[in-house]
Amino acid sequence: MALFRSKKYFKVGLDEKRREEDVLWLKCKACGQLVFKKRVEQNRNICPKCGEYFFLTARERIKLLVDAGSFEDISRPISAKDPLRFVGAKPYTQSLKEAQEETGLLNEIIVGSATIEDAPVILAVMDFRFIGGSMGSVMGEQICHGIRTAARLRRPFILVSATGGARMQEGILSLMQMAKTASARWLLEEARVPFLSVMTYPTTAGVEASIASLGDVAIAERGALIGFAGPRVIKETINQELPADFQTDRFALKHGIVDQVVRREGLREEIARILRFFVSSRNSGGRNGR
Amino acid sequence: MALFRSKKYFKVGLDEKRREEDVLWLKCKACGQLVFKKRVEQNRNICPKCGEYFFLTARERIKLLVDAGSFEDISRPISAKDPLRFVGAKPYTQSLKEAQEETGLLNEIIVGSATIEDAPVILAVMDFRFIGGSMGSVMGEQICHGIRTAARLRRPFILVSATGGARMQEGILSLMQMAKTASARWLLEEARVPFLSVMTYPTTAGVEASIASLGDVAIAERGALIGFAGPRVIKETINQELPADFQTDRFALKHGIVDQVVRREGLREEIARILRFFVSSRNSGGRNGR
Amino acid sequence: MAGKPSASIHELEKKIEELKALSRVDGIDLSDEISRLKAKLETLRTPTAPKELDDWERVKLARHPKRPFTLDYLEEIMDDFYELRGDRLYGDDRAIVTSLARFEGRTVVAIGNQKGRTAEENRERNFGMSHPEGYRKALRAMKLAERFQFPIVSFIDTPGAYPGIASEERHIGGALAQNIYEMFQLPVPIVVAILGEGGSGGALGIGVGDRVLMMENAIYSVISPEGCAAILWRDRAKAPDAARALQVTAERLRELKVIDEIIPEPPGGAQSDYEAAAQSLKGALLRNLEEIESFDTMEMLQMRRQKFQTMGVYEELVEAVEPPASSRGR
Amino acid sequence: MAGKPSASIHELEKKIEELKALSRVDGIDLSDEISRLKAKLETLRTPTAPKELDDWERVKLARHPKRPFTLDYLEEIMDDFYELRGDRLYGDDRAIVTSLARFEGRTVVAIGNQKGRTAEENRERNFGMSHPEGYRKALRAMKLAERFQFPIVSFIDTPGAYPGIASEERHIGGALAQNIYEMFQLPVPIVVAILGEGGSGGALGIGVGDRVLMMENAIYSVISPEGCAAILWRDRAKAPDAARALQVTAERLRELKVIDEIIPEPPGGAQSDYEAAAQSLKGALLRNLEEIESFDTMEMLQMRRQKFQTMGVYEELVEAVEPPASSRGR
Ligand SMILES: [Zn+2]
Ligand SMILES: [Zn+2]
Repeated sequence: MALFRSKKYFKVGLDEKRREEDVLWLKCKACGQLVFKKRVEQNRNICPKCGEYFFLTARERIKLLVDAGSFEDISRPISAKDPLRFVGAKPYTQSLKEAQEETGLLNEIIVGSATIEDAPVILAVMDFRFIGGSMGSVMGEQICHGIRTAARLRRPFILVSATGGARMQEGILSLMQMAKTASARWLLEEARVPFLSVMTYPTTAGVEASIASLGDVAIAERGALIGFAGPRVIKETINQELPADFQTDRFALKHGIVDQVVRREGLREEIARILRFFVSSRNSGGRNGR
Repeated sequence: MALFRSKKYFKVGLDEKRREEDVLWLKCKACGQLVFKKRVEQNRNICPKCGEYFFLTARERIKLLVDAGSFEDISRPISAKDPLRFVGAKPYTQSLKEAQEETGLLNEIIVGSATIEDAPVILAVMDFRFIGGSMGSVMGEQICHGIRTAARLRRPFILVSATGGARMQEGILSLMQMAKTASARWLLEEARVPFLSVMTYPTTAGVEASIASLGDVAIAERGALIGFAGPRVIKETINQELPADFQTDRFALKHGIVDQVVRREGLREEIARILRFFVSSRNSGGRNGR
Repeated sequence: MAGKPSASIHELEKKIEELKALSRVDGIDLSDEISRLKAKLETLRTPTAPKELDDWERVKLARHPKRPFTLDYLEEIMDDFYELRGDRLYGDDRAIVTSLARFEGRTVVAIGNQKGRTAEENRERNFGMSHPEGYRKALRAMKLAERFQFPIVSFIDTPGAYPGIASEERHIGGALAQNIYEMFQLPVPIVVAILGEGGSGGALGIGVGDRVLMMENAIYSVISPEGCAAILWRDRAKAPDAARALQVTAERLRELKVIDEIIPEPPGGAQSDYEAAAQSLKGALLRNLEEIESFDTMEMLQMRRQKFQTMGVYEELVEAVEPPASSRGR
Repeated sequence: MAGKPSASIHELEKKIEELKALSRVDGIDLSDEISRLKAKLETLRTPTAPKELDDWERVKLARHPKRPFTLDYLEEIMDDFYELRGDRLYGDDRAIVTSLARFEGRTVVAIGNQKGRTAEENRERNFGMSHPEGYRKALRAMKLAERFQFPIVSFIDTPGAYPGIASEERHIGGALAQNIYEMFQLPVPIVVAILGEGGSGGALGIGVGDRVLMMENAIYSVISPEGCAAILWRDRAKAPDAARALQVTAERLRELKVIDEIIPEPPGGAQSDYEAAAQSLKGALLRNLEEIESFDTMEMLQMRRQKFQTMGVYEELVEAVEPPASSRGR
């Protein structure tokens, strides 16, 4: 659910109004400075002036992570339905259409095969722009498809989360995606295939409380927001201020939720390094010495 | 180790000097009143005036728990050696001899078979008088013997702890009894035989940090002291006062360490009730209705 | 039992039968008394006709503080039950109850969210909202069930997991994820029954089973109608609209194949007759449990996974070309 | 590396060799320089002669802050290691390190107590004394090892589990018991090495293995000599007497069959030459690991249990009449 659509949580995002193809300059919301768009893009969507991270789209994220030219989109050819004929402030079908037009994506998640520093992987990457990267029936099925593929091919599975949680416009069916994805996780365990969960800003609610928290290794991108209940809900419940580091990457590390916090610049190398512990050991019992 | 031999922790015990066979009256340390010894004994070693519990010897505890006439001592015929030729304030051999003379017991633990409300069980019961009920090689072996027997006969195993922890006079060998007893616990799991841990005053240190904390169900006798590090050690370390309920039965319940706190008067019935959930289900899949 | 209505439908029916018998045997004229009771019974039976309630009224009924809670049902249904407390890690969360229970000749592990009725009870039970230690206690009890091959029955009745600082510090998301995952691995039958309020991840955290049943007037939702309204309409007062949009009723969930069976409640709702509601629940539990017990363990686990694997609705854009999940290798 | 001696034995030896080579090749007279270094080497080698140290001096040496700690050894021994942090339940205890590591061509899970040297490090590492979350982190890492069939190497160097209120509140006794129990069930090789201080239950909580090795100058004890003295003599100053009475040295533990092997340290002790100490440890780890890897898993678990089942010394009062543990039924 799009709990994080308040201004506060978009502070690190780009000014949306100015973000059209023909715009050359962007205004960073963190430092307020105008930055040359191409420079930002070349800089992994990190502000060259202040170092703040901007959102990455799924495609940008994939480009950042995998070996150039190695990516193949293996997403299932499915798209969202409107099983509840849900009408909130606007109809779900309209939200979907707008999201598709805005992002150029069919769905909120892309599943693909690629190599990372030459190691073959299956990865599933969410796009927060698409209705808050929320998990409905499509994301549930795509994640399971990624898991099934990874288990079958015995390739590490990498999930990169950027999501506000369950997609409430699909009602109870979105809740059930938590169970669906968690049940598929067994296939990886059974096949002894590693599962690396990469949590970015934000990884919350229904996704955090299911598949994203079930990694063999979990890493947070610096600046990630990780938690179950949204800060607003908690503030309303307890009626007091939240700690400054609440649900931040540091909070997650301190409270034993993730193994490491990783800078965006080093993410690809870090993932490759982690995978080597699992991959090179496949032919184990080996004592090839130094 | 006899961490609890300070006056403070003997406050609920009987006045030792007066506790000889020919004494008719006892003075309760809790309420200070003189009470008729026979009445105390008939009252499960509970002060008839103030309700405070006095220590139970292993034999008294067994009498309290099992069906009259059902107990058979199956302890292994072994006794402590002095592998370290340990000399502290006095030689270990002397401590052993004194404990044997004081208690009339060969060791600090009795293992037996019995029935509790007609359910056959194997139980192992510690005697705190015997060098603080501390666990050396003998207790380790006796507990494992009880576990092996229970697993073989498929009878529930009940461990009643009253112990200050490991027996330091046996040095590292006493530490190894934690591993020895914990490794035997597997036999019960394998045979699907229930293990009920009954924690009394005190259940601490090496025993608490091994076999006593591995029960399928754990209950504390009212007034129990349950913990790993002794209060004195902790006070020295942190240099501040401990909470009033620290390591008490209520503390253990609140912090999820035991399933229930049970009054001494109801202990036998409670154990019988717990066992029925396990025993009657043996012939399961049964649907004998009401 | 606190909050139990003074005269339940079941009790009234029994009383009427007694009076009838008395008139027959002793020849006393009790027709006035009987008519009075019958009238009372009628009013008890008709004050609310659930089928005609709108969705928002259903939400309110599902949350009704006089509805029977987990412990009320356990007392009615189980021949004996013994509470298992504590997670052995951190604490004993009173908002979840876990127990050994005797159910129709077999031992089961019974777990459930537990709400309170009085202010004091709610302080203890935290309004049925658990911290991580509650879910970890439940997992401990379920692992005990695995060790002794006891079936598991799980009762859901919670607004959700507790949204608070302490919950997040102790990784509530991880606790829920772990439970959901582990419930797919437990090689014993699991029957889940949603008693009143099935609130989001906090419900699902003890909500994976071979069968998921639902009391007629219970609700089950991904988010509270109030929460949904606050996000989508930016106005909590739109909760009734959100309730309709979210489609949280038992009938609708049955159509969506998220639940397997609707358990009928006595006329007027479960709160009007605890015993009748409990008997209805008991029958459904027993029947489902016996069906699951007839399966081989591997088959049961396979079906449990398959059941949730097929949940969700989406559009296939091309003819299915993907090999089925069970096939291996390329 | 903080605290590493400026010139280690190994470095000196290398330097001498280099100078010798240089004199040979270039014909330069470096004999003065070489003699000077040789003298230095001699003093480095002889300041302490461990075999002749009394037990209390051994205790002090085992606790020496300049001795290599777990992370020092990991850096020397492992081709790469990646720290795994957090127990996924409560926190990340910095007094225990858990990691994935590459060890001679295989991935292992390496865990170990971690002390600090500076005041700041010790604040972070809590003097190597863990709370329950440290042991639970270790268990999580060991379960990961099980899932991927990685062998486990465990390094012990702790005064003990932390004796504090928070430890007790989170059931430190249960955490230790659980680890000890689980380590008997893990179907992967486990090699334990006691590096410095093996303190009581806090050491055993990561100390169950197929092989338990011990650095020459390490100690392993059921209670600290100070604690023992406080209880038995009511005087902590009697710690040296207690150390003698408790018999905590590697040689004695080998005789008592509590450890399998003593790992030689470089002359003067491990602190005088990190690299030599690490190579010595590495060789012993590798040899033992390879031996265990040659066993079938069931056999390995059986041997691991048997190993600890037979620990302890007691007197048989009559001829053994009990049937062996493996026989069943009566
Ligand atoms: Zn900027
Ligand atoms: Zn008294």
